[in-house]
Amino acid sequence: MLSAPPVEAETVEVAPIEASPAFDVADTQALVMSNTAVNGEYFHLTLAAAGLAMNAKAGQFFNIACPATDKDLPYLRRPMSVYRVVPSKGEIEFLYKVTGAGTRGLATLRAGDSTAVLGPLGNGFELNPRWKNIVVVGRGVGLATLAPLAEMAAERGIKVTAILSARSRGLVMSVERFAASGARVEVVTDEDGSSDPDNVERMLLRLIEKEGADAFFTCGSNRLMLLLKRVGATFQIQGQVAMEQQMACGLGMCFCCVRNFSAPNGTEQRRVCVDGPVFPLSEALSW
Amino acid sequence: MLSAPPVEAETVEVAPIEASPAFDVADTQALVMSNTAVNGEYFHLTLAAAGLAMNAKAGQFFNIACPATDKDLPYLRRPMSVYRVVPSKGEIEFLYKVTGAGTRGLATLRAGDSTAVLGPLGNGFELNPRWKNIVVVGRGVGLATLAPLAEMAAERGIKVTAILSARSRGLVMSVERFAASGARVEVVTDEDGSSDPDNVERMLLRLIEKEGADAFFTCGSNRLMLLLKRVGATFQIQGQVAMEQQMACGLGMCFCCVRNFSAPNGTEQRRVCVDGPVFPLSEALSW
Amino acid sequence: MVDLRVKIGRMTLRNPVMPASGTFSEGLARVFSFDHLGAVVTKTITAERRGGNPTPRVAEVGQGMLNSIGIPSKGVINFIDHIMPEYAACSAPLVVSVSAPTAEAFADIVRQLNVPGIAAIEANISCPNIEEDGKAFAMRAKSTAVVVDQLRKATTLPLWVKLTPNTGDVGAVAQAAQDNGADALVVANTILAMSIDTETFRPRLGSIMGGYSGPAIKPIVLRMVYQCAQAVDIPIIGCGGIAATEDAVEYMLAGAAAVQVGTATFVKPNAMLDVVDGLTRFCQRKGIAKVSDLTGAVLDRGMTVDQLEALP
Amino acid sequence: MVDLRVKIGRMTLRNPVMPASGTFSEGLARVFSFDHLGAVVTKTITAERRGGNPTPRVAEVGQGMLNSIGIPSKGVINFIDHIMPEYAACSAPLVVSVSAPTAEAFADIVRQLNVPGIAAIEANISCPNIEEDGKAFAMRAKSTAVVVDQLRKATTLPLWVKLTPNTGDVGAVAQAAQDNGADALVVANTILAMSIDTETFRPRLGSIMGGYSGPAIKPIVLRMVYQCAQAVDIPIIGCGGIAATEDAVEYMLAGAAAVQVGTATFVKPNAMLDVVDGLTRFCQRKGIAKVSDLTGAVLDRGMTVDQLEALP
Ligand SMILES: Cc1cc2nc3c(=O)[nH]c(=O)nc-3n(C[C@H](O)[C@H](O)[C@H](O)COP(=O)(O)OP(=O)(O)OC[C@H]3O[C@@H](n4cnc5c(N)ncnc54)[C@H](O)[C@@H]3O)c2cc1C
Ligand SMILES: Cc1cc2nc3c(=O)[nH]c(=O)nc-3n(C[C@H](O)[C@H](O)[C@H](O)COP(=O)(O)OP(=O)(O)OC[C@H]3O[C@@H](n4cnc5c(N)ncnc54)[C@H](O)[C@@H]3O)c2cc1C
Ligand SMILES: Cc1cc2nc3c(=O)[nH]c(=O)nc-3n(C[C@H](O)[C@H](O)[C@H](O)COP(=O)(O)O)c2cc1C
Ligand SMILES: Cc1cc2nc3c(=O)[nH]c(=O)nc-3n(C[C@H](O)[C@H](O)[C@H](O)COP(=O)(O)O)c2cc1C
Ligand code: FES
Ligand code: FES
Repeated sequence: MLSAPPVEAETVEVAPIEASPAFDVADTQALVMSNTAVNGEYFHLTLAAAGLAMNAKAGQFFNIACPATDKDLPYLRRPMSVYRVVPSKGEIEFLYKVTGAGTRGLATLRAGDSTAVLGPLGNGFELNPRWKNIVVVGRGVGLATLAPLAEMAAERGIKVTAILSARSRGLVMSVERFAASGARVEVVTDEDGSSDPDNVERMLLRLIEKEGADAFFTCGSNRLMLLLKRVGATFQIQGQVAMEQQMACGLGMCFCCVRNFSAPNGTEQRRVCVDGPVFPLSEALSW
Repeated sequence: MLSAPPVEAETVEVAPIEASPAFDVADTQALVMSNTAVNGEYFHLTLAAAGLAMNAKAGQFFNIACPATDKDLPYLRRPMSVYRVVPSKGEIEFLYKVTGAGTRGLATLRAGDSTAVLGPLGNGFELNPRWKNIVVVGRGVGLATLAPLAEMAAERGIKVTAILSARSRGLVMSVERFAASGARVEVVTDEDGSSDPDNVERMLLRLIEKEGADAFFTCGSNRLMLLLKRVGATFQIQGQVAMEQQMACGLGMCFCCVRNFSAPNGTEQRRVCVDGPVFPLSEALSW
Repeated sequence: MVDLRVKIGRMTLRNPVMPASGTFSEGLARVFSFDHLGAVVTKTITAERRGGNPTPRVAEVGQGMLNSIGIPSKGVINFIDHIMPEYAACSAPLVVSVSAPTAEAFADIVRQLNVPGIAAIEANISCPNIEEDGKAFAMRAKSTAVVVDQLRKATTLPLWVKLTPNTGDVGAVAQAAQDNGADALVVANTILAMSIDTETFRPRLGSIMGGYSGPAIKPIVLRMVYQCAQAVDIPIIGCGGIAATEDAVEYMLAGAAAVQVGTATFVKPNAMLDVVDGLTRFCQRKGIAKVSDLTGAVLDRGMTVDQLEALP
Repeated sequence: MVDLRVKIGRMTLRNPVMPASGTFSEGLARVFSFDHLGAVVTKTITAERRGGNPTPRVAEVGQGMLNSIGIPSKGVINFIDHIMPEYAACSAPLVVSVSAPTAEAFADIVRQLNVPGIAAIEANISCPNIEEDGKAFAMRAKSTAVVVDQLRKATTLPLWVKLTPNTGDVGAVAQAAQDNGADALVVANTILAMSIDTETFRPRLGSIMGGYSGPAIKPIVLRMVYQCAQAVDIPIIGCGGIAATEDAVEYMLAGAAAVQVGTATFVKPNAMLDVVDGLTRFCQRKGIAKVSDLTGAVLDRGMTVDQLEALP
């Protein structure tokens, strides 16, 4: 076992949303450029959405209207993390898993259709320019949220190690994309047992020992979040977690999306849509 | 003015629906073969619907499920008259006018889609084998209902004169089809004033004088129905009218579709879906 | 095999699926055989001949419809002489829905229906009580108690009492029905509603207001079934917006012993059969041997309705 | 130009469109300027700090949603010190929604809100009255009368009273509010409803039941607005399922002087602006000079609600 390293953790200042930043959220109809199946479960959606949408950054999300189908009449919009922004083309991409009424509807979109999107919403990931190494641990659809973070880090010269977890190799998303950004990628799966938290913990400890880690980032798994919280606390490595909660408005109006967080005096409810979806790992609680 | 002709009107026995004829109505998913715009307002829908649907005859209808669209979520089915049955291909055709939520939804159907249909429903037109000449007077979408009647009459060697009324020449439906069945076709329009009831009455009187008329058939216009009722009463020419009323079930269950009819003791409510939609002209009342 | 039988008081139904009153008639026999149903329920009949409401009697509203059919009826004699024989060959028990404007008239019609071939009476007490202020009997516990008491004395047939959702206190009404001898409750009738054509400025129903039914009302009536299940011990038959197997399951979980399918039959004439088949498949998949095990099986233990917050 | 102004008692609003309480907050200022609205209405506040309900707090059901937010509140002091200043620059009048568990506590909070910058009070009396049996004040005329009377004595601000649809007698409740000094009525809050997950058998809301809102409830609440308009003379603000111009027109025809848009804003954040613009276009097309001419303009003359048949 390693003992905690002597480096002192730095606090990242997550900028609070200003009271009423004028009209920085677009409510617009976006043209579908493509919408293709990535594997049996995931779809990749590209929308033309110039303007405000281009300001979107890793960890932020859009609230997307999902078409009605023969079987489903989704009523509320569905929050979807920004998977990629391509300013040169005025395009924004999403990666989603077909699960229920909304995503089944989304999957029927064809190039040339359009759908309503609201965003960018929420607070994205924050990177401290002084960081050298960060560790990104994600699972399932959480990888959609983390993928653009790897590129953001690369642009700022921060080295990324990505531990990508999934049920099976075939279902690990975005390996190439993480790799292309320069990240070192480790794939762990349920299939070969490598995704077991104990094993991931061993990997983390090795990493910390070898080159240190300035911050942890995670999304998509409660077990992995708890692991990172614990390891982070032990080694005083701060972190950020992107959380999910059922939403209606995405704008802080309805209070549907609250979760409990640890606060100086006990726990406190915060709205995932405006207070997050990215929260300090140390304050996030099990879900 | 003509006086009433001496011929005695024959009573057509419209066969009552048997109490529970076993399963003569199909509830089935039908494949769309084509669905094309006929002009600015009308669409022509062809469905593959072998089986019971092939028993459909002129004047009967189907209750058709209409797809949801971006803007409309039609809930109830929409009744549509049988426009043509092609037993050799197992196909059934409809002609409809795009008016509201349901027909806007129908208009989005593409070849290869499928939709649920229930039918054949209601009582169709009846032809007495002893008849020689009938006069068919229709307007607007009512022509969809009357077109197959002309062919049915031709098959039985009954001569048909069709007076087809519309706002303008461009909107008269099915002229060729009536003509191809051997019917003599007269087109009257609002545009040139020829559709005026007074003019149609003059045409009818001429017809009756020249070759007589054994029965009148009409659909689609209250004014024309009243005219035929009056002329028919004067000359003791019986007739049949296909009526419309808002429906829910189409099967006689909900009692939504009632209209008033004259009955031996005053007026009586009847269900358009099962007691009609074809009724004796003499019993039909203004709507 | 899954056991689909359910008990409603002393009756055992082949399965828990039946039509809702007024949304079913002999016409449906042209689509499928009624032998597949748990029971058949007639359109409400009255003692005398009645006309029904002006047209339009139907308006489509979202995922549902408004109707103002009223209760056109050819009277009880016509029913016994002409309608009942049509159901004679059907193996499903015949439940006859009745209505009347006073408690006494209710008792009268029920007495007339004391004939062989009728398996149960469904008292549609959602109709107005003309002796009080014209409000439906089932809007208040007191008027419910009076009419159910009279009905109970008038018949030995199983007595189902159909409640209205247009009340602020369905639990108390349910209890009044139970306390005065109802064998089962049907929850519920349509919700009073309205629609106006914004082009013509005219109400879309000939009688201005009408009853709202279909999928849109399901969450409201489901809540009432749950409330009634906590208030009474007699079986509850859930009715409101059921269109598919999951809807029937949802009602049973909330406390219903059986279900009635109404408006869905207009849109999908085979809806009832689909639910019967679907219940078998659902129970098989979930490893449930008897469909009746679903009744009241909602996992609400440890959860509480926050009295202070349930109503925003 | 179409005159969009409407009068609510002694207030004149720029146009008849405003948000429904709890479906609106400063966050929407990131999408459009509140200066376009007839008024702004806050989320309900209480005297004390409150937590709100367990999650999940939202469930999508058909064309609508269930919520069990409850009334989380940071208290009235926090509201005056921190929330009110955020609306200071906004030209639309600020309506503050309040709630309390007793009539006295209601009066108390209203007294504390007697500060400049508040244009009117909206009393959310759909919340439970803990002094009686926990039923919402607005479920009965008597408890409505008591609480409105106290509120009236406690403030000189315009007093809007928000009713609940979970009552069997909204007309009588409306009249009780008017008789005890309400300046306007808001009709109505959400409808109590429920949904169960048929896979997990668990209620889909953490607090089992919740409030149903959105397009699905429109025909029900519209009927209540029509009934209230016949029962009272004070202005009615319609609220329930309004998502587009035609919905607002429908409510005004039924008798509403103004409208509140709730859930639709979650689905279409610009819904309120669309309705404002749409009302101008609608009136232009119809040759209507003043939008207020729509109020109560339904063409129901000569039509009657058949008391005997309206409820099937
Ligand atoms: C900030 C945020 C970002 C997200 N990003 C992505 C993404 O990039 N890709 C992706 O596939 N999914 C993402 N999700 C989950 C997504 O919003 C959908 O909820 C989920 O895909 C299932 O929706 P559905 O309509 O198919 O399922 P349904 O079962 O029809 O959903 C019913 C309701 O539950 C909600 N719901 C269901 N699952 C979740 C969930 N995991 N989190 C929150 N609400 C849920 C839905 O939004 C909807 O309101 C994100 C959620 C949040 C909160
Ligand atoms: C027996 C019968 C046969 C019909 N045959 C045809 C046909 O062959 N071609 C055709 O175009 N139309 C036909 N109609 C009318 C058709 O059913 C539709 O109602 C009409 O096309 C408008 O529907 P919508 O959904 O587009 O309009 P909406 O305005 O959305 O309709 C709303 C409601 O009103 C009803 N409705 C509207 N117009 C009528 C109408 N004229 N008659 C009855 N109900 C109406 C609809 O069915 C629906 O329930 C027939 C009607 C009946 C009763
Ligand atoms: C057209 C129509 C007619 C109805 N007639 C009656 C009736 O005669 N008696 C009765 O008790 N309920 C009647 N109802 C109510 C239904 O039985 C049922 O309670 C209601 O529609 C809710 O169920 P659903 O949503 O499945 O339709 C009628 C409903 C409809 C739609
Ligand atoms: C998420 C949510 C929160 C709500 N909170 C409140 C509230 O705090 N106070 C209140 O009076 N009504 C509240 N309501 C009810 C709405 O103000 C409105 O009366 C109801 O939603 C019906 O309107 P709609 O169908 O347009 O949403 C809330 C509704 C929703 C959906
Ligand atoms: S989704 Fe509405 S407050 Fe977060
Ligand atoms: S449409 Fe149902 S009875 Fe005619």
